[in-house]
Amino acid sequence: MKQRLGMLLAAAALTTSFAVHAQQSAKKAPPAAKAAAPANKSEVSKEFEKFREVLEEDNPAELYEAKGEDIWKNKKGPNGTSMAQCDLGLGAGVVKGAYVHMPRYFADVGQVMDAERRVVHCMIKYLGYSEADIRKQPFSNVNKTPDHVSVITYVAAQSRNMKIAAPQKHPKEIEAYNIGKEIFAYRAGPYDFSCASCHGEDGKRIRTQDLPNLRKPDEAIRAYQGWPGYRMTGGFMLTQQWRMNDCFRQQRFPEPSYLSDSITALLAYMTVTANGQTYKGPGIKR
Amino acid sequence: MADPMKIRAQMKGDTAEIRVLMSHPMETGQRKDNAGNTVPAHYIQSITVDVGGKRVIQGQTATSVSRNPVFGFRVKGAKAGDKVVIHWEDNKGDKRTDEATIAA
Amino acid sequence: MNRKIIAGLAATLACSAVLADEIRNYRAEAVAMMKRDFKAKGIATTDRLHEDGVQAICNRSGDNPPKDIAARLEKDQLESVKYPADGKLMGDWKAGEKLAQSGRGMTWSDKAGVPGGGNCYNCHQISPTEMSFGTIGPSLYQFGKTRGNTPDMQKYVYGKIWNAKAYNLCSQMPRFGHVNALNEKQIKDLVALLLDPQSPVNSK
Amino acid sequence: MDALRRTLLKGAGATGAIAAAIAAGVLKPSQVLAAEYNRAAFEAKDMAGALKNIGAASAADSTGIAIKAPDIAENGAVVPVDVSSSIPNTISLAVLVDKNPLPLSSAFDFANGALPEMALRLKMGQTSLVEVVAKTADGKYYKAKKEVKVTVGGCGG
Repeated sequence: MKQRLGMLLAAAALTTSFAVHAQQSAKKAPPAAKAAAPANKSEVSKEFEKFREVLEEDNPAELYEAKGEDIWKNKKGPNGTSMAQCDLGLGAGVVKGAYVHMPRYFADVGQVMDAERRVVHCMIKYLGYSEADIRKQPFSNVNKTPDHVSVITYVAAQSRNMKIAAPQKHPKEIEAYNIGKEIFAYRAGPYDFSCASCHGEDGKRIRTQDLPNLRKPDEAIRAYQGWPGYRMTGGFMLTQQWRMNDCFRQQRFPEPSYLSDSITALLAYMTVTANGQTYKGPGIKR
Repeated sequence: MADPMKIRAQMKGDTAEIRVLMSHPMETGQRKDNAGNTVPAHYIQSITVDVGGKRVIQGQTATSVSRNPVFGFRVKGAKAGDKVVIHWEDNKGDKRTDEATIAA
Repeated sequence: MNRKIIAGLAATLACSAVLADEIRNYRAEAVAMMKRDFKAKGIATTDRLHEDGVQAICNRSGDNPPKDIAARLEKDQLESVKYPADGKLMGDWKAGEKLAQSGRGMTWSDKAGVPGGGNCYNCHQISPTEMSFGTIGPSLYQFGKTRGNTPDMQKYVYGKIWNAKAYNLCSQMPRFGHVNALNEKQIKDLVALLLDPQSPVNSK
Repeated sequence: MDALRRTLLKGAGATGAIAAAIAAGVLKPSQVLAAEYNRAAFEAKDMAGALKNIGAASAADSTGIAIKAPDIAENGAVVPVDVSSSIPNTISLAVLVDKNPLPLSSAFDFANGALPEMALRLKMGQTSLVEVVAKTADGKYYKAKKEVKVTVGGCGG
């Protein structure tokens, strides 16, 4: 069978022009299939929607935002130094609006960085945080919310109600977007999942959780502004890097390194897709 | 030491709307940590709200209140500029007091 | 085997892409980047980043493979389904319901050797009593009631759970039996959940 | 403060002793609430015990209590609930979750212009009834309830 498969695939490669992101193939009807009564699938989501506003109005994310602001402004890091020299892309020390302009190319490091990667970079460089410590616990848990998570929450909140505008000028920014787009669609692992398995169609859910179609601007914004977000399960702040990490866990992939190029590329793809939309985060999530 | 509360207070007509976010684990005493040990109960037990120097609300709470609690109250007859002082104490004796001014 | 196929395919595609419009092969760059950035954790080893034949075809066609190729590969997949030696395809629907509820299995936080769950409610409506169901897959409520539970239907459901790609090459549904995510007994129990007349799936 | 003396929060008996202790300088006023924590009610493991210990064992059903809560909660760890009473002279509200290990979540007293209403967020381990008890100035108790379904979640959004 192995050989046959190989031949078929080779044949396929020769005879077909492989359109990337072609439409989903028509689903084959099971034998003697008659569609079961369609479920009223929006009922649960509608009930959640009614209370989203209440939850968003008083979002415990604000507690972490305040903590992050304190660390950023008041020399609360290990070295007692200031973030005044940290350039998030809009000039040294400028926080307002910086979040919605990342990922972007930073000449000082010669690479594209997403917001979280840049913030951590600055906290190591200017405040004296240890990279090893941050990598030891990159994400919050019930016992501890690392400082960088609070700072990212603050930086994100400083772009609230602003339009997303991740740049696509530098060749490396364009490269990151295009590679991110490919990672998004790449199916592998024991379950054959890609990011698109859950986030490639409109109106889908896992259990009761709505899944935005990340190929569309008005849906990509929903994912973008969810994180950093206050996670009700457990009750702590989680970031975009965490969201990507845990998606890959559930995709049954091995683990992406924290702040790696692959995650920056995915975030570039998602953010650029959401460009022009208004950021309403930080979020509050299930 | 406990982190600061976040208090919002604003007049709507003759009524002040007060919202408060508190930073607290609200441990039930039933959760187990990764090592399998029970995490001791740790929760806010009492809350008071003073507006313009008068005690308007006093309450007691327990572990059925969510982690990082959120409360909302309304106080009639308060005025813009009045001081809102909120205080909590938990079962371990930790406490925190924060204040805000009612916005017009 | 996979590596050879992929290498061949990649070479073919890379050439045609360059000739066509001088665009970069971002897919190859993406895969190389992932292989650099992703690390083994627990049972989730890095070999999972390699495509197998079916994944390779689906990845390269945007899940829309040419019909003739799809038909032949589906046949291959179907031939690899292992049906139970005892010929019994329906197990215990109650055990099936429990299995359908569990979303565990095969992640880096799952332990080796611990049986995983069916993950079914993540994507499908099944029993009417469970409101928390996903919609990535079709509703399976009343599945047996509308289709019956003839030997052919049992065989189809068993095969579909064992290897969904045997019926729709680029289906989003995992190949649970094929990758040892579910064992024979577990699949039988899931077949019963869908087809047993006593199962709540088929209640009025 | 007078209104606050006759409320749900007072455990039986202790008040006089505490007042004396404050007068004698043994207790600071700020310690009063902690000292008076209604342990019996908050540590009761069932609804009957909790209701009895806030004095509301025979509370009458009332339509004057409004409970705004989701029919289905997005997450049982954070269920937003709004409660209010239109029963005249309501001075206290208590909120209980019948299936929680310790059902009484909170009890609040209102005075000096505070309206008998509050917004809060509750933990609910499973589908439960949220029950609200109102106490009026003349010492009468009323109650109302609403069911909130708690479901299994997906991957967390």
